[in-house]
Amino acid sequence: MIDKSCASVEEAVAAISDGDTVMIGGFGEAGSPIELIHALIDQGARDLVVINNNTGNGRVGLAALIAAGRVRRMICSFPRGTTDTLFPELYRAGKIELELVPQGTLAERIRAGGAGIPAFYTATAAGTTLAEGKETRDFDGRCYVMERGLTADYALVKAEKADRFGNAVYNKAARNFGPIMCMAARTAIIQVGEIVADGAIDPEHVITPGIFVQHVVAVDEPALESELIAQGASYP
Amino acid sequence: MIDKSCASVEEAVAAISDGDTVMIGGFGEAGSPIELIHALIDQGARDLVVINNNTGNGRVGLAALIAAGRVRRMICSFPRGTTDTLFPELYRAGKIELELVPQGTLAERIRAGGAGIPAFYTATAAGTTLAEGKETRDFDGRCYVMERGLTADYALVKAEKADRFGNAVYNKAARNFGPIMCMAARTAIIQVGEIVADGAIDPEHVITPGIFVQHVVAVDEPALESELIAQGASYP
Amino acid sequence: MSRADTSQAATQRPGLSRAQMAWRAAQDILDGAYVNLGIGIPEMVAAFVPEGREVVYHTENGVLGFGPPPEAGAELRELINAGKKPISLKPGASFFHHADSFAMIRGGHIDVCILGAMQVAQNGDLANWSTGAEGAVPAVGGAMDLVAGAKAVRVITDHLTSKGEPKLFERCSFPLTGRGVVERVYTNLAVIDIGEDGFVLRERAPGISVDQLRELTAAPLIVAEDCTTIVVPAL
Amino acid sequence: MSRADTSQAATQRPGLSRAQMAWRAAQDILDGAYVNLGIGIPEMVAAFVPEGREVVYHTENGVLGFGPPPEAGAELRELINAGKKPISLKPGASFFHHADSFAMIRGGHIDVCILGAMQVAQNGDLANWSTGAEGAVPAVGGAMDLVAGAKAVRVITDHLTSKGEPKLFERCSFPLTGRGVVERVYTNLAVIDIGEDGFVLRERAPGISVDQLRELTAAPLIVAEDCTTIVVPAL
Repeated sequence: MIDKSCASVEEAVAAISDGDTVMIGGFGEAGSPIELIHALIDQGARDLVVINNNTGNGRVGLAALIAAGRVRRMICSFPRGTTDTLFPELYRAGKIELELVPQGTLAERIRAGGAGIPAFYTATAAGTTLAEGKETRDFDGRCYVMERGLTADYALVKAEKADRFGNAVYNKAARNFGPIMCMAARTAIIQVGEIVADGAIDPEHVITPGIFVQHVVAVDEPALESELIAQGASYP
Repeated sequence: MIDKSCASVEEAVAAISDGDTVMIGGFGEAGSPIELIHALIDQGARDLVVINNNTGNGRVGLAALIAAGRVRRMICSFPRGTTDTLFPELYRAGKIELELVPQGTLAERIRAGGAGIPAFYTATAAGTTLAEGKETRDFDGRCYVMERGLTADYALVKAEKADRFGNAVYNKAARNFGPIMCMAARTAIIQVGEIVADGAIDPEHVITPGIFVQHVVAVDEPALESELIAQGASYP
Repeated sequence: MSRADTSQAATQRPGLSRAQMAWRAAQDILDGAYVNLGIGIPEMVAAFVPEGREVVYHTENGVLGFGPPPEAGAELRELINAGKKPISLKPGASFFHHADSFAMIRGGHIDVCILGAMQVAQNGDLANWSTGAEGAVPAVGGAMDLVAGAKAVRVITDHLTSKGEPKLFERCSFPLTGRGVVERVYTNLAVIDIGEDGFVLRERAPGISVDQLRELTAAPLIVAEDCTTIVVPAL
Repeated sequence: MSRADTSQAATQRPGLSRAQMAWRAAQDILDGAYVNLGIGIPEMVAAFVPEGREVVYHTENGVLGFGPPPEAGAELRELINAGKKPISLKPGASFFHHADSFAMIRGGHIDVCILGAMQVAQNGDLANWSTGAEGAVPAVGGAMDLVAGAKAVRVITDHLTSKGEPKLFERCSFPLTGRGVVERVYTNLAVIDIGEDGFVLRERAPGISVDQLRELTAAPLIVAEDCTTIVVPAL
């Protein structure tokens, strides 16, 4: 019988290795898989390449992973929080690498990676410094930049509910990068508020089909990044 | 107020012009927008480029459009019905052009067109006759074929329900090409069993967001291709 | 920026207040348009779209059909916009993932995108993501996608920087967000189109002369034959 | 092809019946696998997967987790497979659009794809979509996507054509579906892997000798050290 559920977040992230590429879902605190990230901090893997739209906030979740020195390289579109100086300081000190990617190109590169597309062309960033060093090409008189698909060893994603097959649904704008990161990672791990019974998710409503998911772990009462930050929390 | 609904299929297809490219949804009879196609036959536009996975069945729907001599060129993956000889005869007689595209490449080209991607690479068809004349390129030691995005002037799609904004949901495997064709056409026309009130479709369950839809028309009791064929029906 | 900031700053600036700039931009949004509004003054545009026009707002993080911020206490942490601020839902809303969201942008499905600017050039080049300063940590977000993909890219910006320097140039000196993308600029002093031959002055703020605008614009200004004075309500 | 055709043909062929070929292929499908089965004999595989293994079936037109055809009268016109035949749903099913469906294929998410073949070459080349005959109307469907994308591509085919010609060659003469894609071939006479150096005979059908297989195979046959006789139930 197929059962992708794990007993704990610790078990779910146990096999992540030094040097792995890890996609982490979420946009702001919506969809941020804080418990999985904290389990990854505890687990100890380092030298990670992390793909997320941002670089986290406060000293919890992704920001805590970065603060713990576990991230060698960030691939993101906006490496700044509203008030946060963590990433800029590490970056200026040469302690972390940055690959800056326009947000839509980042999303499409992840989707391409998941869909077996090694490269595609986009008009985004054509004629800008972010296209420097990249191939460009004209199609029908317009200049496009060639961008490569992105894949990952792992994806850490937060969804609302999933079944034992890994079929998942999300909550509003917390959907964001989750579905495409599950597609693009060899091992996609989703934390969900509830693992539901067979048939509880209507096949018409499935957002991430289970084929894209390898592990599901229930986190009944996930922490909220903004609340942790308001409390001055710092992980570990 | 936004209201994309049309009073009739005739009104919905009225602006389709000679020479237009028309994507037609459906895979087998599931999702085939028969009433829209029949309205297009009545409307009279000719010299059309039609994009569909197949070439229809019997003498109704897409097969009837082809039989009526309205299609200059088919872009499809499988131009044969089980028993049908219509397309092969026209093709051998030089009366219709064919661009044969592997099914997944066809789907991805449509999706790319809708997503503003002018071209992408795929391993599908590499080293086969269907890649002849196409650019190929190695990425990480594997050969890929460059394929172009497909757009269209119109898409004719059958969905289950839609609201006045064009937000649509589908019925099971009738979803097939509908969502991506709506993305790729400048004017997407969907026939639905029912136009529902605001709020009747949960924002989490929307499959085709209304931004991709220009016209919605209610066809309460859509004909079933297989029943029409069993009846020996022929359109017009 | 909060409304408090806005009105405070507005009192120190000539011409239109920030709310008036947003109001003016809102008049150009047509019924049924799909619109993406950038963070800052552009966000204020939604409040000023004329009655009777129904507009569907898109936010990059995956929501179509959102409405104004909910009342205090009714915010949902999973219902935010690209600026990570709480939003509400209007009838006809939908959620989708990030690749689909940017397919809407890149694929030309967004009718109008309104953004802020650091610099705009007379050929429509836009710089609004980086000053290119040594040691700055670059951050771009979705700006390059929006300007490359939206059918119409419009800019709302003060005519001058806070130091009194021009923001409209023959060429941008800051790193570009996109080339030749801007079609119209709303400033506190003018409404300026990007025409074939450069900046075209369409409307002047009340009390602002063409000569003043020429002085405050670091590029030639073509005065449209039908150039008028902007008529705005007190805001 | 209908089951009636299958059993009729089976009585005229040496070695395994078509159902036995499908049975043999089914033994190699692991618990939890995501599997795409081609039209014809491959479709029969699902019926023979050993008890206790849960397999999720994918069909190109946008369904994951489907089951056998429903009883007569319970068919739904919107619930069909890529062969346009009625299917049922199993727990954990989902629907998705065509681009997502082929993203599953092209992106390497399908563990096993089982297809028919016209010709297979010793380097794993597969020809199963066209004889390349003059005047034939080409039709490819999803075959090229499947062989390029699935993690493991396996073939079920009669060892010989209906005219008694070989189907396993040094090189395919028909237009290819994909290059170097096949990993294993199940025929009525043998189970043959594509190894580094060509065809490797793993299993022979009962009563079929290596010499007979060499005669009926138009390419060298390496006999695996542990080559055994296929043990199949009567089917």
